[in-house]
Amino acid sequence: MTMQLDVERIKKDFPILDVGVRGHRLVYLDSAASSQKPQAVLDAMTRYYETTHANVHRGVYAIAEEATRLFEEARAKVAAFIGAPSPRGVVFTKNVTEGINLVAQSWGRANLRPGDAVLLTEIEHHANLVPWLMLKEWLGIELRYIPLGEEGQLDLSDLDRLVDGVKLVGLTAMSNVLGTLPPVRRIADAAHAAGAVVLVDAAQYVPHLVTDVAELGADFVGLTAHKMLGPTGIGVLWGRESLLDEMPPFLGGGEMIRDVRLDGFTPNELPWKFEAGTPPIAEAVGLGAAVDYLSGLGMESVRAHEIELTAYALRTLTERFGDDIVIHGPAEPGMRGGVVSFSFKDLHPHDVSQVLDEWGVCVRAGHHCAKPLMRRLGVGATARASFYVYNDEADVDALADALDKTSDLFA
Amino acid sequence: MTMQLDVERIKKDFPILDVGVRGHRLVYLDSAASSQKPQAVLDAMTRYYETTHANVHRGVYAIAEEATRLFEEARAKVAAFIGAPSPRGVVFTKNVTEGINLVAQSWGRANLRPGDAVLLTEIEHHANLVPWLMLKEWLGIELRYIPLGEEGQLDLSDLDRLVDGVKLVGLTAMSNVLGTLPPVRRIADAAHAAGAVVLVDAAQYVPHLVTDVAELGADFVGLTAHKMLGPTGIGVLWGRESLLDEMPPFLGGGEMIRDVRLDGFTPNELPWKFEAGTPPIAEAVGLGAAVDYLSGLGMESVRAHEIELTAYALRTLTERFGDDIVIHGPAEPGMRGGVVSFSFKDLHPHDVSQVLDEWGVCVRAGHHCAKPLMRRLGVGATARASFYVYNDEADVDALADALDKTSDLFA
Amino acid sequence: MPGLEDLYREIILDHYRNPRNRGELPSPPAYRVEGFNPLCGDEIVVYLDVSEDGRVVDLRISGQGCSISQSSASMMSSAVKGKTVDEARSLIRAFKAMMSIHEQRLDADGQPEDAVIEEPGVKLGDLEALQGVVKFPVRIKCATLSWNTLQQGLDEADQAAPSPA
Amino acid sequence: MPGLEDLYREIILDHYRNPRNRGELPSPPAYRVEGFNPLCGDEIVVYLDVSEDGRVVDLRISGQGCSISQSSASMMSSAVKGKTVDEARSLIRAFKAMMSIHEQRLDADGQPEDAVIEEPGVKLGDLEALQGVVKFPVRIKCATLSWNTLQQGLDEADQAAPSPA
Ligand SMILES: Cc1ncc(COP(=O)(O)O)c(C=O)c1O
Ligand SMILES: Cc1ncc(COP(=O)(O)O)c(C=O)c1O
Repeated sequence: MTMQLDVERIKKDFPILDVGVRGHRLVYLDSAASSQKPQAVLDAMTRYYETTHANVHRGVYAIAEEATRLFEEARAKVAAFIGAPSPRGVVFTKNVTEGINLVAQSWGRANLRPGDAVLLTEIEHHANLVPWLMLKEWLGIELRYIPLGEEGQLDLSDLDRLVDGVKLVGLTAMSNVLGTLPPVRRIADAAHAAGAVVLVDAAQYVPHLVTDVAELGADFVGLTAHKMLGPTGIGVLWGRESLLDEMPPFLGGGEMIRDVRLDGFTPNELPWKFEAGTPPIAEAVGLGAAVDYLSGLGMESVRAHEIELTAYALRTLTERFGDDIVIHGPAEPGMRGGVVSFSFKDLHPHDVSQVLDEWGVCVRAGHHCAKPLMRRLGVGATARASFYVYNDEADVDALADALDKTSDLFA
Repeated sequence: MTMQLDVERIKKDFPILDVGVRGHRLVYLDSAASSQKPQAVLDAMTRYYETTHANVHRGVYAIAEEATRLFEEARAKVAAFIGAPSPRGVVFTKNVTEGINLVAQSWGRANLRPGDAVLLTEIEHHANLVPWLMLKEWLGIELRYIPLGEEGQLDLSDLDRLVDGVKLVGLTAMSNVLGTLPPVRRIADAAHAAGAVVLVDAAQYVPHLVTDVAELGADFVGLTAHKMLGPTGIGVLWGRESLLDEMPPFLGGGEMIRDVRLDGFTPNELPWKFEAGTPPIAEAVGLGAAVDYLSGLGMESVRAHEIELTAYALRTLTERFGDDIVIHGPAEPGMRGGVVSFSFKDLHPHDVSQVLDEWGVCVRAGHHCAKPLMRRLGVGATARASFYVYNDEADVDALADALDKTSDLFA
Repeated sequence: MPGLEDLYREIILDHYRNPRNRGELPSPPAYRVEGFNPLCGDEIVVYLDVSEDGRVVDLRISGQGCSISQSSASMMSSAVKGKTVDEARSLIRAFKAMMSIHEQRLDADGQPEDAVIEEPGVKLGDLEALQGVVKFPVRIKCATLSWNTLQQGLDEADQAAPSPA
Repeated sequence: MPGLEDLYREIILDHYRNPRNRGELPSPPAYRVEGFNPLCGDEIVVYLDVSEDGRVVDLRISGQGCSISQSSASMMSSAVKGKTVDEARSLIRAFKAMMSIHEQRLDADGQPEDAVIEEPGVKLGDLEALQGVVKFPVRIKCATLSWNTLQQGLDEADQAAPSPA
C-alpha cells in the first residue's frame, strides 16, 4: 500500500525550489516553521480569485454561490483528512494559535474557576503555553506540566498524580523542536478518566502523519495550513460538537450570529458560530487543494519517506561530525518526526544558520517558540533542520557539506 | 490634480471581469461585500510564494529575510496609506472584525467596569455591535446608540447628552447599507471632550476615500483588505501607540512574546504584541500591492469617480422606476458612498437579486449584517448595489435593464 | 446552469401572491414559534393549534420573506392543516428529504452521507414544485425555514402534551 | 548580495573567541540589567559600576548569544569602560546611528525618516567593523542588543543618582 515518494517529481511541483540562492540551488530545510507550496495550491487560489470570488454565505448570485460551495467543500475536505465525523466541528481560524486561544478563552472562561488546574507539557510551543498563562493571570488557574524525561520523551511516571483533578490537558502531538511524538492517546485516556477535556496541538502532526481525531482521543485538535503545503492566513480548530455547542462565542461580528438587536444577540449554529467576519475564503480553497495534494501522495507514504530521510540525516550527521554535533530528541527515527535540532561545536545556531545560508541551505536558528523547553535542555537556542515531502538525501548531504564550511570559517 | 479614472483600462486589470455568467458579462455590483482583485495583487502573492516564502521574524537565511522585509514593507505601505504616524501602530488582523474584537476585549477589559457606558450608532455593522454586546453580557457595561435621523444621517441633536460620561465611542465612517458618511471628526471631538476614546470602523471608508487617521480624530481605526482590492484573510487595526502600549495582549502565542517561562511571560513590543502566531504573510504582501494599485489611481480620483457614478445611478433608477423604487440613504451623491440600497416594488430583495443574477448582475440581498438598522428602516432586507473603480455607467444601465426583467417576471 | 423557470414555477408564484393561512392565532392556547434565516434576515412566525387528540386543527403564518420562503410556508400550511401531528412529521421528513439532497452537498463533498430517507406513502403534491430550489443551494434555507419552525412547534406541543399512554 | 566576509570580519571573530570584560559584578552596588532578543533567544546581562562623578568605572558582560551579539558586547565593554556616562551615551547614539540606517529600512519603505544623527567627534574605532551587519537586517538586533541593555543600565544609574546640581 505505502508507495515510495517520487521526490524528484515532487520537487518539480514546487516553483520556489527552482529559484537559486546566491548561485546555489535552494535547499529548504525549514518546513517545520512553514512549508513551501505546490503549484496546485497556488493555482487553486488564483483560479478562485480569477473566476468566482465573492463574499460567502450571503449572496444569491452565481459566483457567490460558487464561492460558498468551494469554501464549504474545503471544510469538508479538512474534516475527511483528519477523520472528523462531520464538517460541523471544523472551525476555520487564522492559524493554530488562534484556535488554541479560542479554546482557552471560550471553553476556558466558561469552564475554569480560580484554582482549577490545566495540565500542559514542558515541550509545548508558545502557542500552547501563553494562552494558558494569560488565563492564569486573569482567572488564577493553576498550571501543571508533564516534565521532559529521557531522550526527548515526556516523563509519564507521575502522570496519574499530575492529571488528578485537572479540567483540561493540552499537549502537542509532535514537538517542533525535538520531533518527539508523545503518546497522545495514552495521555488522553488518562485525562478522560480524570474527567478532563483534551486539546491536541497538531500543528506539526497533521502535515506529516495520518491523522484521526478519534484515534488521538482528542476533544479539540488544532492545525495550521501553512505547515502542510497550504497558504498563510488560515488554520483549523476541530472540536467535539457537543463541546463546541455549549461554548460561548469567541469573537463577535457578522457570520457568527443568528440575530442581533441593540440589546443582545443570538449566536449562529456550528461551525459559523466561531467564525466572526469574512473568513479566509481563498485560503480555505488553498488549504483544500493542499489536502488534495497530500492525499494524492498518501499520508502513509509521506510518513514513511520522512522516517527514511530522518534516519539518513541522523546517520550522516553523526558519522560525519561525531562529537562535534549534539542532536536533541529521540534517537530512533520511527519514534520521531523529521525535525532535527542540533548543536554544532560551540557555535551559536545563528552563526551556523547564517553560514549555511551562504550555501543555499535554509535551517532555522533560535528558540523555536519553545523557550521553556530550551531552558530545560540547557541551551539558549538550537539550529533545526526539518524535512518534508520535497526533501531528499541530496538535501541532507548539502547540509552536511555546508556544516563543514561553517567549521572552517570559525576554526 | 484629480484625474478621471479610465474604467475601460481598469476593467482589464481584473481577470474575473472577463468571465461570463450564463452568457452575460459579469456586472459586479457587490464590492461593499467584497471587492474583486486586480492582476497585480494576485501576481504579488504568487510571486511571493514562488520566490521567497518562509516564516517571518525568525529566520536568518536569505529568503526568510526577504519574506520579513516584504511583510514589514506592507505594514509601512498601509501606515502611509492611512496617514498613520508610524508602522508601530499598524497591527495585522484577520479582518476588521478581529480588529474591533481586539479593542473590545483588550482595551475594553482593561478599561471598562460594570456600569461604564459605550456609545455606538444605530447604523453599525454587526462587527461593531456584537463585540460590545458580548462585553455587555460579560461586564455589564451600558450601551448607548446615536439614533438614525433624517435621510440616512445620524441624529446628533442629543449628542452632548449621549456622549456624557462614556468611555468609548465606536462608529462606522461609512454605512455599508446607506452609504452615509457620518461626521466622524465632529463626533470624535465631542467624544474626546467627554474623555472617551474613539474607535472608527473604516471598513467601507478606507477603500473609497482619502484616509487620514489624524483628520478622522480616531484613536483606533479598523479596515479589511478584501474590500479594498486586497486578499481575504487580512485586516488592519491601527491604534494610537500610547493606547496600544498600555493594553494587555489579546491572543497569546509565538511572535507576540518577549520571553516565556512556565510561570509567566513578557509581551513583545508593538506592533507584534498583538500578532500571535504566524501572520497572514502572503496576504500582507497582497494588501501592500492593493494599496499600491489604489495609490496609483489616486484616492481623490477614486472618490470622484464614485460620486459621479452614484449620481448617475440615483438619477437613472429614479427616472426609470419612479415610485416603484425606494432608495435608502442620503439623496446627495457627494454626501454618501457608492452603496445604493433599495426596495423594488413589493418584491423581496432575494427574488430581485436572484433574477438580476440571471442577467449577470450581482447585487447583494439581505440585512447586510446590520439587523438593527434594518429594523429601524422598517424593512427585513434590502437589495444593495455597490460600486468600485471597475464599475461604469454601462453597469448601472445593466442593473436597470435587469430590474425591468424582474418586474416582468413577477408581474 | 439551471434557469429561473426551475425556481419560479407558476404555482410558487401563486402561493407567493396569494398566501394561504396568513395571520395569527391567540397564543396561548396556540403555540407561537419564530424562525430566522440568519443569512438573509427572513423571519417567520408559525402559530399552531394542536388538539388534545394530536391533530393540527389550525395553523397560521406571519412574518416576511422572499417568494420561496413565503410560498413554501403557504403550501406547508395548506398541506399540514387538519393532519395529525404524526402525519405532519412525516410530511416534514419527506419535504426535507427532497431538499436535503442538495443541503448535504453544501456540507460535504458531493457524497451525501445520510442517504435521503424516503417517506413511502407520503404525497408531497403541490410541494413538489419546490424541488427546483435544490438547484439554487442558497435558497434551500428559504424553502426549509417554515418547515424547521413547524417542527420546533410540534416539539413544543409534544412536550406540553400529557405523555401518550 | 553581501558576502559573509562583510559580516564576519577578523576583529569580530577575535572578540567572539576572546570576549573582553566577561563576568559579573556584585549587585548592588553594581547595576544589573538583562536584555533579550525575543526573536532568537539571546540573553545578555550587563553589570555596570558607575562612580559618584558619573563615570563607568567597571562593566561586565554575561549571558549567551551569537558571534555578532557577543563580539558587539565585548567591543562595547572595551569602548565604554572608563568613559563618563555622557561619553557612553554619545557612543551609544553613534553606534545606533551606524546601525539604524538599516533598522529604519525594516520599518519603512526604503526612505529612512529620521536622518542618521551623526555624533561629531565620536570615534567608533574597532566598532566600525560591525558596519557590515547592516547588510544582514535580521542580525542588527544581535548587534544592538548589548547597547540597548547598556542604555537601560545608564538610565537606571541616572535615576538612582542624586540629581546633578
Ligand atoms: C462597515 C463594515 N464594518 C465591518 C465589516 C466586516 O468586515 P469583515 O467581515 O472583513 O471583518 C463590514 C463588511 O462586511 C462593513 O461593511
Ligand atoms: C507545535 C506547534 N504549535 C503551534 C505552532 C504555531 O503555529 P502558527 O504560528 O501557525 O499559529 C507551531 C508553529 O509555529 C508549532 O510548531
